[in-house]
Amino acid sequence: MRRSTLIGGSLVVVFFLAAWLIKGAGASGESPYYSAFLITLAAFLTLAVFSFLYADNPVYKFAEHLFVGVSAAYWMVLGFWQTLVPNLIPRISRALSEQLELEYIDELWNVLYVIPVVLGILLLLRLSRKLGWLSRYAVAFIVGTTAGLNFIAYTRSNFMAQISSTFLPLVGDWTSWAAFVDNLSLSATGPLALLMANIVVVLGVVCGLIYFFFSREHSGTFGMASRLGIWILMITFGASFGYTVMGRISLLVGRMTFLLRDWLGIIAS
Amino acid sequence: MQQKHFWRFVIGLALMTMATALGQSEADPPVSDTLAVADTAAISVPAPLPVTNLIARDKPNDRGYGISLSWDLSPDDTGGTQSVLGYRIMRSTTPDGPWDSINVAGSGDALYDHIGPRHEGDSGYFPDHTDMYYRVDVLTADPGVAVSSGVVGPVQSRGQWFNTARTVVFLFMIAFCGLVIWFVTHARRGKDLYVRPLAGIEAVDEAVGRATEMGKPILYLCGLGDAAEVPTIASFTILGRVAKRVAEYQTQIIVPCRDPIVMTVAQEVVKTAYSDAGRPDSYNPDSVFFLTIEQFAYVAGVNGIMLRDKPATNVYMGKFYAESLIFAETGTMAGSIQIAGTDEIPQIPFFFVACDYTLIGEELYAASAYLSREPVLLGSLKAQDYAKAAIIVFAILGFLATNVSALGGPEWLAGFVDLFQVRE
Amino acid sequence: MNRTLPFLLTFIVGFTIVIATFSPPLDRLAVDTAVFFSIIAVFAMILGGGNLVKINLVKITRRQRDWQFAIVTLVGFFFVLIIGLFKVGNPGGVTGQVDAPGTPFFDVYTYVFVPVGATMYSLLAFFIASASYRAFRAKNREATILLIAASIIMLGATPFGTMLTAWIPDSLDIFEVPNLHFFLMSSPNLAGQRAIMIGIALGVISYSLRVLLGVERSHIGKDGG
Amino acid sequence: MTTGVIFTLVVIGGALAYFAWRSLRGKEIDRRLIFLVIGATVALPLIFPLEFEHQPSPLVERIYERIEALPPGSQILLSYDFDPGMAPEVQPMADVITRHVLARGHRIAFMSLWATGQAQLNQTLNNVIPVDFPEAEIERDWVNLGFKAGNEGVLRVIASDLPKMFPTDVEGRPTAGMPALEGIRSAGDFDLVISFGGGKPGPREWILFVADPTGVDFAAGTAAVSAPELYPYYPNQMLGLMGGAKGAAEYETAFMGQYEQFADMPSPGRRIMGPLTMAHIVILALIVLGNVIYFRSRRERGTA
Repeated sequence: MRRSTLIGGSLVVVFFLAAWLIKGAGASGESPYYSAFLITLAAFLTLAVFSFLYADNPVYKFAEHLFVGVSAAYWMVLGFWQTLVPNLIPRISRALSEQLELEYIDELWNVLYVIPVVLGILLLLRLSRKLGWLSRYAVAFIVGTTAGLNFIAYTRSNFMAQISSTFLPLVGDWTSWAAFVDNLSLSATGPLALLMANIVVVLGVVCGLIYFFFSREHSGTFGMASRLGIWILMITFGASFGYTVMGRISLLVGRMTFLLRDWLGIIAS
Repeated sequence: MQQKHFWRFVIGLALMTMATALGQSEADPPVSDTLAVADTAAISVPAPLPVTNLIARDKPNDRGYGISLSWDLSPDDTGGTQSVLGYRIMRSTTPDGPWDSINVAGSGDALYDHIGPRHEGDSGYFPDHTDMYYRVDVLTADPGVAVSSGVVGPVQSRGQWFNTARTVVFLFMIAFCGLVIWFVTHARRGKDLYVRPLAGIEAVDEAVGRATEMGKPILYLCGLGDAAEVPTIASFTILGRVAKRVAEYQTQIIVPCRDPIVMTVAQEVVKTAYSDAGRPDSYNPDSVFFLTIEQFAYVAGVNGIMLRDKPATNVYMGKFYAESLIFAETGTMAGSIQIAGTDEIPQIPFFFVACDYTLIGEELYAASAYLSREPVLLGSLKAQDYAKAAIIVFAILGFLATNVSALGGPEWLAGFVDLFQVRE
Repeated sequence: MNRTLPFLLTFIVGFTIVIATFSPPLDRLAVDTAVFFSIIAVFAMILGGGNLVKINLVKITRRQRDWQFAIVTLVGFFFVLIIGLFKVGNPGGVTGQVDAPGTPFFDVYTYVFVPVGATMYSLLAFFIASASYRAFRAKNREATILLIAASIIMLGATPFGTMLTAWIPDSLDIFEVPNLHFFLMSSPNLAGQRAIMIGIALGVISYSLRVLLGVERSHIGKDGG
Repeated sequence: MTTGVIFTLVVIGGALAYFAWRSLRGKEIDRRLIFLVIGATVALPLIFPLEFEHQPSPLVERIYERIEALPPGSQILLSYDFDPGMAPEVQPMADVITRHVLARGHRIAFMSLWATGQAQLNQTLNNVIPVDFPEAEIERDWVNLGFKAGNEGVLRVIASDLPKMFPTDVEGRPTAGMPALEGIRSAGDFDLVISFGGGKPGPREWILFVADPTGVDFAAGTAAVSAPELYPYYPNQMLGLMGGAKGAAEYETAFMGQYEQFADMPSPGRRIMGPLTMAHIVILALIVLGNVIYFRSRRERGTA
């Protein structure tokens, strides 16, 4: 077992070394071997992840663990340079601002910026067993802010706005019954299609809500409405399924394009 | 206990009502001047007709430093000689000038909000509570030809304490708060509030038993949301129940977390559950741990655990994104029983087909209320149900009102429909 | 005491934001709170990194399973952290854009982060295919509806669906796959999504309210540490 | 039809026939074989391209028309809220919208709520602007505000006060006085805001914390996965939606059809559609096959 791992591993290494050298020899530009190395590295990692499809293996684990470390550091670095530095330094230190060529913002309330720093440091105390409890102040701030923001935003956008969006007209431009009946056809742009579409929306919203009604047994008329509700929900989930398939395939096309175009050069750009 | 919360709320309410009253008392009548005087100096293209009906008023629902202007277009803008290129907004502190040019509005525009800087010393500083006069000049291709409207004013800018555009949201908020407090209070008094049974929840106990028989651990995921999110909170409640059962049966639980804060809360929850089950010593702090914050690195980590430890049961409760399918698929490969619940709609179909039980959206919250029998959760669930009933009624009424008024019904019906427009 | 002070903080911060929504002059307070929130969010990222290091160090010192890979994680972490925080090889020096093209930091993103991260997602294409064959069953009426809707949506998302029903005359074109697709998406799907959305919104609102009123304190932990 | 396309169809058809034959005889199919077939289904149409016509759907058309209708010089905020895992679907939308916006003479402010979004933004800045719009000037025609941590916190701030969150651009230049941000006090002052994303924070958070409170016109380009759940916001809270590769391909078609100078631009969205079509057919066939077996076995059990 050990031995086969070793042989397999060396074969993989030799393969990608060869791929690098071939790619480098064929490349142009300032440092062909460096850019060829990067492309080969990316191809190696891509295939390493794909190897998970065969079975979990050390090469996949290597890529997985590397990614864990790289991604945590990546977000940290970006957070530091894009938010902490430009939004905090110009308010707490003139000297540091000058050093980083940032414009010092001279405001009376700058002293308040001590609050997020202190809370942030308290949050970091979570790493300590003894002082970990202090981090609950930072968590309290985070939770309070999110609760306040969500309270209003969800009330307005996902609740009230959704009610008014359900006030749908059954007919587009109403003139008369005669005109309405004349135009009835099974055309996608016709009035019948609009009528059906809007009735389905109103009925669907009402019955869907009934399905999510927990204080009553779903029986009788109520149960029928709830039944209709779950059917509407099933169409919703079907739509979700279809779109998700589309999304996943698109990603695979993206990776295949990388392998076939950028690495192997089989297809033109 | 509930008294204290109630008063906390009442004080908040009173403060807001005061703010409303203050806001209304400050409403200002608009100042208007329909008289237009043409300034006929140096004409080389025919002078267009001036704008009429210029109105300047304090910009409503702002924090000051704003004046709203509106006017009727010059007849030569869209019609007539069509010589109008734009409208220059002019302002002065006296009716006779000197005039400052503020900005130019394009042809066809009949509205302009003049919002000035708030700090003294900034150019164009705009003090509140100071008389201002406005005039709008019609501009043409010839810079020499500009026709002025009459001067309107004085007008003052000021801030409003209550944003009346948001009154409906405010009222709903109050009504819903009332419902929640009412039902929570009722639940606390020991009223039995009915919740219809949910199939996915009964399965949990059975699954823990199975894990014990097999001598394999239970994998519990709190999802990828942060600790403040509702589904994560619901997940904590269900985790508490599962962990308690696990402690009673002396099985093992594994809770890999994607968020450090979630991890801390989950640790707390599991620890408490072990104490409640009377086995605080069996609690292993390493059973709840942080993996990584990056979505797919986390998935890869959990995948690894599933394939290596082959848990008897996987429970997925909380916020899940793209990884739901991989979890469910890998879980199937590992031969685990799977119970899922999430409010992430795109993931429900996958849980639905690959898992043994699935809680759809809100059923997750209901499950958490049902399990804990906690008055707060049950009361909230009731309040939500009533709010839903109210929506069904409003939706049907609004729908009828829209259609009746479209067919020529009375005007107040349209007013009712407009009441629900909350987008600004 | 241990829980009252944090609760007070939650209460003050949350209600400031709520009240500021309705009172324009207080808007500034909400804005400042949100700026603080952003800054603390960075500390949360740092905490994430710190936790990662802690966990992996434990893994290595205790020689837990796969501890060798913990070294890979740590090497990757510190390598990116150092080239990122010190802007190693950045043409703009310490004031340059941290991920400017040509820097090692940029290269690590493009040639390590992207291939692994993107390929992880694309694995799902394979898993969906096998789940379709093995698991996606029309077990009951609900699942059948789900399946049929999914099929129409999938056909309608491709030009193949258009070709399939192009023969249908204009007066009946509501039955053409692209139109059925549009109808399913913008009527039943919209209705179902809206019903779910309203329900979830109510859940979020009542939860937020409970947090603000202090009835819900699970995030702060139990009394006494 | 070229030999390549025929070859593709034969391979895929053959594989499906084999699956059908095996499963109707009651034999298992190794999931790795299914994996292999899906891989081939995606790879072959890339090597031997399949070309299709696309008709923009109403939700995509409305975004296109809005950008057309805005007077030149309008200010548009584009937010890159995605990561490499969504990039194949979303990056093509972001790129084609950037082209369209600059070709119409509008001004762009780029920003990101995801750390990875800033890196994806670099792709547009390196591959689109210098190639197609060499005359476009930073600060005048576009500005890169970069990534900010804090999700809805960031959105709450910029809904009231954009410079407070973005005192500088990504390279540390003060944003005050930049022509691209002229007159912008809050995100509500833009003529149009488009968020490209699909996770959290993404288009939904933009609607909740920016579009609804400020009333700014908002559109979204989203990964297919989260497209269906954004429909309830249309049309009142969101003027248009591009969902997945289909949305990208439709927008590319609309844009390339009208702007002749871009008729030959890379169109990664359209490139996806060939393999996507084949893969959808294969997956549908697999579902049908799986269910045929399921019902057969159920009937057998029923009669036995």
